[in-house]
Amino acid sequence: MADAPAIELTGVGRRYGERWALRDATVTVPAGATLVIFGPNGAGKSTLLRVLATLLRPHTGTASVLGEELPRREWAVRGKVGLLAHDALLYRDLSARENLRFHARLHKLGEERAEQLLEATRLLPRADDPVRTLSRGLLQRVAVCRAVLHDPPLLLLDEPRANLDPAAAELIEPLIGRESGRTRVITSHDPVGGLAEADLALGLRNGSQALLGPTSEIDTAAVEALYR
Amino acid sequence: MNPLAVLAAAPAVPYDKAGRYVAAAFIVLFAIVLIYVAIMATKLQRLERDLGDINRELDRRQREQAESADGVGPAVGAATAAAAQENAS
Amino acid sequence: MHGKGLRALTLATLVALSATFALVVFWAPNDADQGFIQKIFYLHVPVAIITLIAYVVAGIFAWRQLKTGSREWDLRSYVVIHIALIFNIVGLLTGAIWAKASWGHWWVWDEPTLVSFLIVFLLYATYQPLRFSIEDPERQARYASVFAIIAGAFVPLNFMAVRMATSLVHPRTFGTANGGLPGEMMFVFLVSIVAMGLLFWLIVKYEIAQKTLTWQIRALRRRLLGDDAVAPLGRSAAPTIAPQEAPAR
Amino acid sequence: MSRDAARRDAKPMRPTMALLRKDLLLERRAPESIPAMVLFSITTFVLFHFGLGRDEVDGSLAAGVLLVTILFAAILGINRLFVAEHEEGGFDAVLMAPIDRTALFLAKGTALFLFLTLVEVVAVPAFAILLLGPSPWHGLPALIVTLALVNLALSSVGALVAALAIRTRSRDLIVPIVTLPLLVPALIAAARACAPLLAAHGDAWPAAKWLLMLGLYDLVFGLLAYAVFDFLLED
Repeated sequence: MADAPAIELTGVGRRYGERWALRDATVTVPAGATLVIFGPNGAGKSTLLRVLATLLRPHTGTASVLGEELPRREWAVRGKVGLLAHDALLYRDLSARENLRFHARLHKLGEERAEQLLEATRLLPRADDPVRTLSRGLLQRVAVCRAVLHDPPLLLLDEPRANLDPAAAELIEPLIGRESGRTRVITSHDPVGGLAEADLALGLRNGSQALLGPTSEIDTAAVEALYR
Repeated sequence: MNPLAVLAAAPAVPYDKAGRYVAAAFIVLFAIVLIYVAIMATKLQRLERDLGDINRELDRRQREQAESADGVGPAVGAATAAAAQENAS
Repeated sequence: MHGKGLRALTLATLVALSATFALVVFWAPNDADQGFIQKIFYLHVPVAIITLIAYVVAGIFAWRQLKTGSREWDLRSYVVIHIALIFNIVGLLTGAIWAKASWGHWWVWDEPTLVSFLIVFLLYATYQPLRFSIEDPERQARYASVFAIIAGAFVPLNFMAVRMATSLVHPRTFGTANGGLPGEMMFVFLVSIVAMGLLFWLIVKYEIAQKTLTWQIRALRRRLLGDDAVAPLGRSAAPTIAPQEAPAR
Repeated sequence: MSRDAARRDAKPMRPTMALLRKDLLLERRAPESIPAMVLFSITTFVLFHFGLGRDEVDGSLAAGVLLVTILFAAILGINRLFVAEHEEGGFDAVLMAPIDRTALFLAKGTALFLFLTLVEVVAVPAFAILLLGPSPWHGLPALIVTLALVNLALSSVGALVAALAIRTRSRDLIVPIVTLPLLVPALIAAARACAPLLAAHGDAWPAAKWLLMLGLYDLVFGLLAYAVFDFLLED
């Protein structure tokens, strides 16, 4: 199974009413590799992430994530995917610790894992304050902890470094960076940083695939063209 | 026989209060069916209009195609003729 | 496709409705207690029965929709509920007329059928607003199906509860102590049920045929004139995309 | 196949408890639903006093006032039931967890049941003091049983409608207009059951048929809601 691709999409499409949010996405991501998705707002980046996260069912094509076919075996994928979305996906009136413990219980994990992550991201001093009192940067750190809590082999990151100062970004690097050893799918608006971080790049425009290839063969001008 | 005579001869329709109520009940049904038919008619009209649009558009395209075919037609014919000659020689 | 058999069905409905009308007016005997007024019964009760059956059938269609994910079933469920609502209104109006004629009031609370009908109507009247408040057609279909299933189960339960709570003081023509319906009345009643059933089925078929046609023409326009030439669909309570476009699961 | 088996074996109890604990913790940390429902109930009793122009009510009038008030108060709770999930995007995080999704239904239903019970612990005595003429003591055990059955009906229908309405555009409109007619059979049975309990010389127990009717309602809608709940969550 180690050699099997982590993500295999063939002609995946998703429609909202008559409008196609995503059309004919065909990508293969090997296990352990990083895919970066570029595209203007509304190009289908989030839709693609949500399909991979089993939150949306594809309307066309076949999708397989971590060797399991979607949507037929989506329950087998759940619990193996970590999603860091725009929203923190945290309960604002609970503290960071309570939030993480709650998710640990949902994933049938012990509470040590939550403590360990709080410590690694230096959140312990604020761990018992309601997350609504945290700054955007701190909140993002808690969100990262939540996303990697169950040590998922596949990470879906929606602009993970927004709102983070360089020090904080460095702090979470071992969790969501390349050295975490996870397969990663990242959305980004930053051509230089995005290309540097990934092995594969996918460009979306109006829901269609406009660019695909190894990052070594793609220059930033091609990515910038997507936004024009 | 005159159909009105049948109605007049019908013993079952009393022209009193009761008759009016029963008539009212049936009129409710028929009125609602009629309203439905009227709504359906307007929907059909819209369908007809849309179909007409599509037909006109198709006509226009066919005409355009025919016109462009008139312009290109002889040239194509000449080309094939030339090719045939080439083959023959 | 959906127009197949429409002519035969229309003719059958016409014949059955005329037969019902003629039988009710000229042939059915006057009721001993209520006299001529009782003839509203041949209209009111069949409409009521068809409405109830339709609501339950819509629930079953909705269940099929959830199981298969096919928008075709959503369309059927939607149209059946839509028409059943109209029949429901007919039932309420004729019931009110009957109440006024028999007991002197436009509304009586101790007539369980009428009261249940009002409650069921109030519930199903929320079906369209519910659909209208959901934009994504797939989600709209699923949520509407969940509603239709719950409401379909609600109908018989509600009847039971209202029936239990009502003291039966008014004469009930159907299955009362004085021994059911005389044969002639029963015959007219059955003919009327058939007629109302045919009418219901016919309208449902018309409606489905019309909706499918609209979709096909819309799809044709999109293909011919391009996506931009066709105004985007606004929010709609009705199912909005052609079933053949629906995703296969 | 082993995973299929594992999925079938997955008990919804553990995640249900986790979700329920989280909901109770949230309500304790930022009390919203329960205080609002209690205040609403007591205000409504005051309104009934002036609206009816009576100092005391008993029998079926008392049953009606009490149950309709509880029903309306429940609407407030139903409206709030999934708000925490909806506003924080917590829905997604829960949906991505390897849990049986009906656990969400069970947890929300249980939470609503507990909220309603707590509200009634305050609202029913308040009703007895403010409005009720006869002494409530003789019918109290039966009243508790009836209210428990009512709460069950409210929480199963409420959890379903709350999930249905939360992702529509006008949830605060959809919740009452869908829930209220759905609850009519339960209200009929409960009001008939409570009427003698709140009457001056009424029976200490209602006729069994009303409790049976309530029980049947709970059973049918509980099972149905449980069966169709999943379809509200998959997109």
